[in-house]
Amino acid sequence: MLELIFFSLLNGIVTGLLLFMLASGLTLIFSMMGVLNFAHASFYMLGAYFAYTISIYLGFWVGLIVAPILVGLMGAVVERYGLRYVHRWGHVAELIFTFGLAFLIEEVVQFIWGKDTKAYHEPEILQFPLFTFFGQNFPAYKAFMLLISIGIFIMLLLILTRSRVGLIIQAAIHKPNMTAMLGHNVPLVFMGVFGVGCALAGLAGVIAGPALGTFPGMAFVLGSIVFVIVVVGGLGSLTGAFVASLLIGLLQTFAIALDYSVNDLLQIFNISFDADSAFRDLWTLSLPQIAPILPYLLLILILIFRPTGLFGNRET
Amino acid sequence: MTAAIELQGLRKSFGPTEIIRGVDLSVAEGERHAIIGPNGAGKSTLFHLISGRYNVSGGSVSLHGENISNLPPYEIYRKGLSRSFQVTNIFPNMSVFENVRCGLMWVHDYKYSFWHLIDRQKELNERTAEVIEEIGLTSRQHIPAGVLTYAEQRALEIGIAAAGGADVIMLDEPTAGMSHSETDQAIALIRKITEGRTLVMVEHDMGVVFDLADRISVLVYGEIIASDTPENIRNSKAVQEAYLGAEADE
Amino acid sequence: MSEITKTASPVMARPLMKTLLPWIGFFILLLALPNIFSSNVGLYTMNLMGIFIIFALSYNMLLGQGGMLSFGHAVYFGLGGFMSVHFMNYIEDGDFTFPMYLIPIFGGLIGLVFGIIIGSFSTRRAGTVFAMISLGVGELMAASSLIFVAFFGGEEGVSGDRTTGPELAGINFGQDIHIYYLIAGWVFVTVALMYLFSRTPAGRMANAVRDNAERAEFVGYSQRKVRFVSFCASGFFAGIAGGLFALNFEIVTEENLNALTSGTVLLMAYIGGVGFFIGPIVGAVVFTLLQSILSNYTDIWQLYVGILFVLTVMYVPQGLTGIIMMHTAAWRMRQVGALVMPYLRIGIPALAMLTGIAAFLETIHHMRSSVEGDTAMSLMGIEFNSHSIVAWIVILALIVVGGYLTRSQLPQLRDAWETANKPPAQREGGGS
Amino acid sequence: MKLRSTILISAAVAALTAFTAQAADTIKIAFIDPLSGPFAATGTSGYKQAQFAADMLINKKGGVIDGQMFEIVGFDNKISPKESLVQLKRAIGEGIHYIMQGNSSGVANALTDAVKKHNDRNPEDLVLFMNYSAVDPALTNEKCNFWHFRFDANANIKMNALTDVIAADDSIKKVYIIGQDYSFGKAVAAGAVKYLGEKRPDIEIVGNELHPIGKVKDFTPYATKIRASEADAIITGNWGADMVGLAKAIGDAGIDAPVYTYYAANDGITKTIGASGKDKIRLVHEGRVNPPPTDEYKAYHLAFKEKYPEADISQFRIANALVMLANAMNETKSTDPAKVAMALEGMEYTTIQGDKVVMRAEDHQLMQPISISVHTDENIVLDSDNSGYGLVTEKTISAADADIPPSGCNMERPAS
Repeated sequence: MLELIFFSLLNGIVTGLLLFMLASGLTLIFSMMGVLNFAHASFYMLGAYFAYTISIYLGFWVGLIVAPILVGLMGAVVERYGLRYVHRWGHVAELIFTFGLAFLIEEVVQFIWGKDTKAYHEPEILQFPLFTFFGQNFPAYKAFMLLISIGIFIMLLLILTRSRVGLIIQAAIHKPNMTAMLGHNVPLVFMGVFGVGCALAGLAGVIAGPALGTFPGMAFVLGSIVFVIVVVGGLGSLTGAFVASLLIGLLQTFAIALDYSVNDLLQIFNISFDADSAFRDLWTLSLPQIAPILPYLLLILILIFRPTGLFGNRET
Repeated sequence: MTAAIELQGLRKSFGPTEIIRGVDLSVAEGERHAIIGPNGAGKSTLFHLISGRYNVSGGSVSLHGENISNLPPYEIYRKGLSRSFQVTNIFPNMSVFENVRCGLMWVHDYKYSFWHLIDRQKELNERTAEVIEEIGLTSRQHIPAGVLTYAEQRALEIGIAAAGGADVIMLDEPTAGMSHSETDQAIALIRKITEGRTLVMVEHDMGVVFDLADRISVLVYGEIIASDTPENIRNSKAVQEAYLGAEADE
Repeated sequence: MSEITKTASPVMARPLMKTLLPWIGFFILLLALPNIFSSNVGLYTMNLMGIFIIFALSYNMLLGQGGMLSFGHAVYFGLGGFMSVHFMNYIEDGDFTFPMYLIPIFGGLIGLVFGIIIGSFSTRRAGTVFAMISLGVGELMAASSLIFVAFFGGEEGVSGDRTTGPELAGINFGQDIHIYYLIAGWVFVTVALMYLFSRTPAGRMANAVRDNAERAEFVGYSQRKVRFVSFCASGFFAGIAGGLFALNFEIVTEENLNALTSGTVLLMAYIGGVGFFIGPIVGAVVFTLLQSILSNYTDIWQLYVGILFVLTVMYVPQGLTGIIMMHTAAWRMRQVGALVMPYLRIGIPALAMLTGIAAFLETIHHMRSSVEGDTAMSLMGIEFNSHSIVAWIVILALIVVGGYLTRSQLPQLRDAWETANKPPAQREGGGS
Repeated sequence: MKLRSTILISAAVAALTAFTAQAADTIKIAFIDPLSGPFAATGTSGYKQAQFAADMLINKKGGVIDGQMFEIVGFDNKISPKESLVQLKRAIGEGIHYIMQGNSSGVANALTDAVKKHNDRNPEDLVLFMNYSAVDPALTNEKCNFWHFRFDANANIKMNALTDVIAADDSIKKVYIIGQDYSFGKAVAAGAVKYLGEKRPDIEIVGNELHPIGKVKDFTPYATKIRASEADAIITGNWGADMVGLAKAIGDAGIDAPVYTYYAANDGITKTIGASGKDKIRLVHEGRVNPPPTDEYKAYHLAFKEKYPEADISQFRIANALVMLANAMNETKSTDPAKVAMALEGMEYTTIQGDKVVMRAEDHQLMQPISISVHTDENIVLDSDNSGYGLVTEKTISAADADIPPSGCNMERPAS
């Protein structure tokens, strides 16, 4: 049991921090431009695919540096020539635009790289078990992912709180017009933040690709979860995104680890059920089975009872 | 006789800042009441508090003796208080005709009906046409409201507010940004449309205020410093110091 | 999201005949279509179109009419389908007697019930919060559909048989042509009902709330309730569409309520034009055609749909219908004729460019996906070698020359457009 | 280059004219499977195998009856039951009477149902359905129908063979079952519990887990659980990305137990698993690859690889299905699906792998030898995904299906 808890905790944190790399960019973008970027996870996918292609020719480490930059540049282009243009049609159109973009990027990825899973592997020097605990390996690559995620988190924190750019960004979040009047080029800041947010997503893709698989559906699988995180954490709140990322990461690993079902609960109260009833599926429902829908349940509950999210202070 | 609107110790704060700091005000039935005051005095906030857009932080608002504090706007509207906005606030993609009709539907008791065909409701549509006639937009009635000129939109704004026949009408700077001739037309319109009803208005144009109002209240920094007839307000030392004086210097 | 529809003038002034004319035309069209496209595939495609027309219109009650962006509308469609197919099975098992052709009513009812349940909390706000709740509910339902096998039948779904139960004039709906007329009948009735809904106080207020939710509160309407009413109605009609789906395919599966279907209906409505009542109809027809015909000719049809969608969102937010409606002014002034030549002049090079781009994509796709050494491919009946330089030169020439000529024709088109939209007599400053 | 292209184009033109001239003499077979979308890899690979088999084993040998050729026509169903029905309608509209499908039991269920309804309603326009890969046992049990023939072994037969192997291994004491949460995953789990219980009651099932299909991003938590359960063997019916993810997580966690699978090979999976699954992943399947069972098969396989270097013969049963269909037509001298179906019932056939197979008449389930193979890079003659890794058959069970009689199949045969 100790083993299970230890590894679930570790895995939960790895997943959570990975999710945070996506969620942080999404939250920054949202708080500045008020756009929930549906295509954010698509940039994550692009990161993985770019890194895959680069890794074939130049190796993993080059991909680690170059792919996020490429993705960031693409993000900047999308902001400059897509989002900024669509902005004139209003918020709903922006949301639909990013939705369409997500659809399009998936098609383009399939067009360029094909539909099957790509054999994108972790670099060989990281292919060893870092330590063994109760006979179970903890792969070095996971530790590497952890390290990168923490590094990014600290860097973000420092940039936002300590640097001039960070101050301008914070100002632009709260008072875009005022910041513009003070002589800062707000559209440029927007483009920059969008680009950096996408680059972060790309970086997450680069390091997640070998671990979680590089395939055309990878954006879809992760996309809505990241959405859930930024909403649950509170739109526009980085702290919230951080807490929610860890929460969702741990929730998902522990829900799988703990094998309890409704039936167990009923048995505590000595209630039996009819095995043929239409609700039979409800009674035999187990925690691992519903693990993937827990985030959405959380999302709906949060939106109903606390529309600002855990740490947020604005609703839409 | 109960007052049409009665404010008692009304307060509103946003975070640590108190914008409305204990306002007592009574507007009699049938009175035309103007609220004036320097920029940032809290006039619009006061309007929002009365009409239900903001929740009050303290004190109470009564309409015909009934406490309406913190009711949602639509409840307040149904109790007979209708308002216009300082920044034009219409339904831009709908035609002028439909804009006005939206202001009439609830009072004609259609509620959320999905079994009445709206174009077949003779009385409703006739009344709508009348209101449009009154605000002088008959020739423009099929145009989307969003493409009207500014003055036309202001007229429409007043039309929507007044269409439902609410007995208390609140107009927030109805003539703001208008030219002289437009202002004159607007005053005539307001006079016509508020005939026999209670009117509360915020207005910067002193000409309009002294022309229209039966009584005037002066709001300065969230407090009413005077509430009296135009004549007395004009002569009040306190008001002149606090407000008119400053205005005159400009 | 501009509504340029001629928001109908009070009908008092309008002769009854004129109001009814489009509907009579619609009715005749529905009757006549199977005689024009009588093939099996034609019928099947039209059946699908009919279902999607209802579904897309019901979606537009949210997005276009009520300003609610939903990412989970398939929930009501799917549930309607499941409910209907279960009732089909009850009829088949003789549990109760009910005419099969009225089955979609059950679909509508469950759509309505879920609309009421979910609408009661999701319509509190519009905008992003509503969109997020709809997304969450959609994902939740889609995931649940694979867990609750008793109702959703797991991955296989639930199948039924539409030929049982009391017959209508000796027809048991075994043949596609019968089901076509059944769907057509439902399409006619529901389209009319949805149109009429938009002409009721609730429908009008939905528009008002979409335009300016706050102001609606100051004319006595609770924005939440207005949205709620639209939401429920929308759920009802989506459920009917789901019921027709069940009748047509005799099977309902998890995919009927998953995110893909929700995305598809958004796509249909938006491409068609959400600002117009007929927009989603146009969208459903175009999308079904793309889906069933384009996919026969090319593997990468979804790529084209994606490009079309993104371009629509960016440059033509009023959708295809919007493009058509842009011409009403010129049409009324009988000046559309002046646009024909300019359109031709820009259309031909533009078509060449598009052909070039499509050929470019197809050729690359062919090179990547075909068998090694298989370089022969055919496009639109032209056979060529995907590795030959000539083919590439032709393709690039099409793109470059077509693009250049298209660009060069833009000014003359703009001029022509302005002339065509200028009133012939100098009344007051017309133009657009 | 220029010359080559000219030749190719003229060859294509010639083929086209030949085709139009012969159109009346071709028998079209609709291949309804995902040819686009996320599952296209398996679908297109099957399509290529079907075309190749029709070409090599039937057309090159003179076709059927009096020289009629088979033509495989691809219909893309995007792995959606709904789209499959649309494609079925199209195929019927084009006058096709034979359809083939394999990917997803959900789709197969929809198709067999639709085919039955179609044949009931249009007795003059019959359709025969050859299922080459959908293995949900229900398709030949309670949902069986006369027009459906299955050429793959169903999940229970495969599980019977698999558990024979497990039962023979005394070192296995604890088994962990994990699968996708849908009919097939459940059938695998139920079969495993049943047969292990019968054959080795001492084996403890330490885990019986269903996870949502296609939604799991990271299988590490599952691997952790499997590791914690100290299982000696793992059984899974996972396919596609779920198989890759699971295999990876098991490898990363350092779990050394054998993994018994249904679909952990080819279409990119072998390549992705690579070294991490060596000697660990075992596959239960029909049709052997390594060592090549016969020279004829080896030549056939190599010819296929020459034509399609990127693909593999992952589903040899496709070839069996087509040849048996051809044989039935030759036997009856007819292309009438009703007659052909009658002939297929009980038909015996020796495959080019040298195996004797029989189409069981009661439920239309093909009885064939089942192999258990291991994923390795040693002794590989014919590798998968050009990765150097492939399947080496460890054991072949010839009568795994005899133990599994049809149950609940009440077939209505047309009166004639």
